[in-house]
Amino acid sequence: MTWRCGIAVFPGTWSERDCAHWVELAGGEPVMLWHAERQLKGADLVILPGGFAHGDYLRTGAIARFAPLMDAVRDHALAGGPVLGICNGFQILCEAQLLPGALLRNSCLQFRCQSTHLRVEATRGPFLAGLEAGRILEMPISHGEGRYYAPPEQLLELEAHGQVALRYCGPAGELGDEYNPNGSLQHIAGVMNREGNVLGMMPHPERACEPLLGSEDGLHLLRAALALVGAS
Amino acid sequence: MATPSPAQLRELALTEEEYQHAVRQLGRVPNQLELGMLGALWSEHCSYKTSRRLLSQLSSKGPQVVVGPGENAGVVDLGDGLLCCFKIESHNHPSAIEPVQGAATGVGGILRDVFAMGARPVALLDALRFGDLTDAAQRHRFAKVVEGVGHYGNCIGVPTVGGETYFDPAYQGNCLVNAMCVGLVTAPRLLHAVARGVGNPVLLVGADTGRDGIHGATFASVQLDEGAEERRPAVQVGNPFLEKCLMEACLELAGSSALVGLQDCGAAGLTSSCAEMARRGGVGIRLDLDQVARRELGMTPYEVMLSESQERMVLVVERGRVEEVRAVFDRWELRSDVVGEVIAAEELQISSSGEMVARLPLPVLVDGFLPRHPASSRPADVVRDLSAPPVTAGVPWTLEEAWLRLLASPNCADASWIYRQYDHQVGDDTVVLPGRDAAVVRLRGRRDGLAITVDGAHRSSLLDPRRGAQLAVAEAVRNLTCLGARPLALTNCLNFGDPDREEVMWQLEEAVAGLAEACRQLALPVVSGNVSLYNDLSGASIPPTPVVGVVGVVDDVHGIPGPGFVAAGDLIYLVGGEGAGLGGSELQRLLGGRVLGPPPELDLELEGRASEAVRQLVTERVARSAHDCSLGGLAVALAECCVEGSLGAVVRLADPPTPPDRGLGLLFGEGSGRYLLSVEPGSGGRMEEVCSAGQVPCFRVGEVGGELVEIVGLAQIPLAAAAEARLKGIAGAMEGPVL
Amino acid sequence: MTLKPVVNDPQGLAVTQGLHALGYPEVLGTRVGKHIQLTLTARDRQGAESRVEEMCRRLLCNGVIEDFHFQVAEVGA
Amino acid sequence: MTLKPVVNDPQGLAVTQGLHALGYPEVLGTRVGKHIQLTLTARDRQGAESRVEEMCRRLLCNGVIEDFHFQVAEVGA
Ligand SMILES: Nc1ncnc2c1ncn2[C@@H]1O[C@H](COP(=O)(O)OP(=O)(O)O)[C@@H](O)[C@H]1O
Ligand SMILES: [Mg+2]
Repeated sequence: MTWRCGIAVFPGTWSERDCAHWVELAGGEPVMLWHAERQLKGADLVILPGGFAHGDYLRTGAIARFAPLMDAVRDHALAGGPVLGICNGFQILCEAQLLPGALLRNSCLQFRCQSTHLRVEATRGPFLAGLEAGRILEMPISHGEGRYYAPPEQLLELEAHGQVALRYCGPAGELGDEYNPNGSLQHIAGVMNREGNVLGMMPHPERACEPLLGSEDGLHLLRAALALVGAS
Repeated sequence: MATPSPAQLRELALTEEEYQHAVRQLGRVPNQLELGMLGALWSEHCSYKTSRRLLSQLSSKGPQVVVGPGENAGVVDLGDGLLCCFKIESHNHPSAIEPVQGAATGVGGILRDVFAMGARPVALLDALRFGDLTDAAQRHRFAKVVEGVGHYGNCIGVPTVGGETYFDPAYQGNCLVNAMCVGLVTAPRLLHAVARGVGNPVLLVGADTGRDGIHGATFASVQLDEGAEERRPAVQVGNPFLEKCLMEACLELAGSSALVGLQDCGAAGLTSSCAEMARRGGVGIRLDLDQVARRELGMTPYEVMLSESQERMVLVVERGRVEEVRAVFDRWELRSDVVGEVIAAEELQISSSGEMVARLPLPVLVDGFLPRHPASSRPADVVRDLSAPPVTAGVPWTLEEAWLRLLASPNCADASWIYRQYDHQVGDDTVVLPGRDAAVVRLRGRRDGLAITVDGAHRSSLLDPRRGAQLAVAEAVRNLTCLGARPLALTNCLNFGDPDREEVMWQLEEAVAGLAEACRQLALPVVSGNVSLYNDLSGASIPPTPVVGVVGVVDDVHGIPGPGFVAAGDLIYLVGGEGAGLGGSELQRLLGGRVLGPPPELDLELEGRASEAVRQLVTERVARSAHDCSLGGLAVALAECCVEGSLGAVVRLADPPTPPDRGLGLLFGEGSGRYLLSVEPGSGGRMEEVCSAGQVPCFRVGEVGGELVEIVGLAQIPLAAAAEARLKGIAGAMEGPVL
Repeated sequence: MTLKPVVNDPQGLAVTQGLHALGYPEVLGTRVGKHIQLTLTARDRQGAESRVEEMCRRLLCNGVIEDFHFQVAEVGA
Repeated sequence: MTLKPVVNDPQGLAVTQGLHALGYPEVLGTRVGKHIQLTLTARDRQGAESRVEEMCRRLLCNGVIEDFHFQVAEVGA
């Protein structure tokens, strides 16, 4: 059996095709989910891909979170279904309050498209369960608004509950401002909800899914999730 | 209507003579709206009235060519039913006035040209020119243009995979912003910008029509002057989000038989898009302006017809199938309105509030302009400067100093400060990222891929514009060759000053002739292009700046070598022409002062043979690294190979330097046609065999290894110093806040 | 719409630095926010205020990072 | 800092559409601009006003597409 990965498409989304390619390489079946629809077409797992949904006008993800599809995504998430938000998808999940915090303009005030190293901080949840803590992954980022922010108390809580999933780091896993491309608090590149089934991350795993593209590390996240969905 | 005053005509960029010419052809006096439409379509920007005669020298013939110049973009065949569609275009004037939006809408415009052909855009490139980065205003402009280019491409989700940037005080007043787009389409989905079928409805889709950009075409056809600010509405704010939806909707329709023709609303808005579509189809169009959705109240027919509001497309649709077409736009939440229909009379008929407000025969509107032949002459000081020896005696630096200064020149340095602001990976197909001689975008489901580069003429064009244009073509071919790509076809953007100045007209004539020669010699058909004249500020013209974009094919996208050396002990070969040539070089630019001396020699035949041989060596993977020598000559290219590979090198050059020159020519001369290749020690034989079979000079000049970049007996610099100089060239200059 | 005081504002910092560089040392700090002008119909001022307040909370402003503040002015029938 | 009336405001359009979709049909239009809060020292109100005006013209506002408008308020010594 193949696993259905729903890929949300909002007007302005641009990495749905990249995500579909990635899903196929990982052995899943991609299903496009149009923002105006209200159901997930039997998807086991939902991906909110990168892009500029509704132009990202006003604030990133601010308008997209009201899409009819997001009601279905919310139900799926609250029922424990796996949801992965990548880049714009992460921003939408924060706006929809399915993840804590917000993503602000990069502190360098510029868009950044470059390769980054990420340190795996949490190994819970469908996407990271297959990985060891401290493992270094290489993946590109591509965003202008990826500076993770959460109010101080919330940040403490996130750390306490092991919700920080990924941090930007150097090639050997070391933390430092020179490796933090956007000024995120605590070098945070990805966070998850308390339960671990909803993960949001700024880097693009779907751009790291073939040796020809420079890295295959993005496949790990999806393979872990697909194994889980398949087992259940 | 009374005869318009000279001031009114000037406002429309029409001369008295052109006005009389219009009256004669129409057999009556045009009304104000008609005059505005004529002014826009007869502007240089739309009619090419000055350059058209010259452009006919450029050949678009070749078995690979599917569509040549004349449509929205050129098209070449990639085999197996896949076509590649591409074009370059300028947005210089708007970018000078509002850098972010000017650059952004330039990208938006070239994207529309490509998806108007039914092609999905897969790559963008930009060619940029600014004044010196030591000037705060230039830094600001540069930063803002980069932000604008990035903004549009990043939002719409098309990767910006390459470009070219050059800084010189000569561009202080007129920055240049050229954008190129490459798209892919399968043969049955290829669209044309044509109106056909009397009675077929004409639709306007996308953004509402506003008052912005009125007279943009005429604006691009006159000099920037102190009053330019007053024509402010000529600058528009783009909406990449809307364009993304427009693009998806148009691409969804591309396969449908309901769609007869598609054209973007570019310069001169509805007027030019309707006129050109109808003219191509040998029909006419009747428009009802009451059906045009407007952004503002109280717009006059004049404003509606000449608005250049962005993100609009015109469609001709099969009668009776409007609803299925509109359903697609509805789904993308885009406005679409039937605004007219195709008629048999070859006219553009405009009605508003039930009245016919303009009626112009298309042969007059589109082709009735007066061709211009401004006088040209070669300026005397160019003759003098050409024969002057390039300064070498006065170089105040040691060879090492000169070398490091060149590496840190923003023109040679690492450009990642620019392209890290561009999403260059979206689409998952960019397999050679920016930073190399050319970028490569793979073709899904195939082994081969597209290699793409843009290159322009530099200072030597001032001395010899013909040579300059040829050097630009040769450099583009070399850049593709380094990746093993076979060049397929070329697009060009001719950026020049005011053609009514005799020396500018001479430059234009020479450059086009040079371009034609080089393309013929290198078997490169010219499939599309754009001309940008009047790049002048306060009487100073920019240097002649032809920019070429070339698309090629690499047979296998796996294992393409880079410029960086791979392993210590590998042999380094210098392949191709002679060095020397400091005239108009980057070294000369660093010294300041006039551009002097003969520009680098160029042997187009040798250039072709060298390209063949190097391509073969790269394709066979005999070459483990390949890079061409361009700005800064051999020494800069060598240092780049070392820095990229994090390996030093020891190189010996045969010719002993003579005293005043001290080896400057040998190291930094910009002679054309040269490549630096490295091979495994055991492959030297194959290397020499291929070159001698191709009658291409090939010298084993050294070996990879060590911590130094050394040219024995002349100069050596530490690898780390070379790396640092290269890195800080642009990024260092741009430190600190730019708002 | 302004960023909450605890949220870092790099854009504000850059503006301050830019102003200093241009010769305005008297500028002590800058915060950059958004200004949104809505044109809407409403029966009366109170009605307008409560609707706008709601729009701000639901869409226009993200309470995690921003504060908002608005004024209603009549523009005639 | 607001966009000049003839200038296209894609952000404003998107916000209007967003508000309509959320059930605020009474919104006729939206324009999105910038709100900059400067803290500066000045001898008096007039001094502050002329300096701020200059800053707006020279740096803060792009006269090609934007208009500006400002208010000065004292915040105490
Ligand atoms: N404006 C730009 N946009 C994107 N990439 C750029 C730009 N300018 C330079 N680059 C990239 O930097 C690299 C070096 O450029 P350049 O020195 O012009 O190369 P070459 O000498 O081989 O033509 C290339 O990969 C080019 O694509
Ligand atoms: Mg090169």
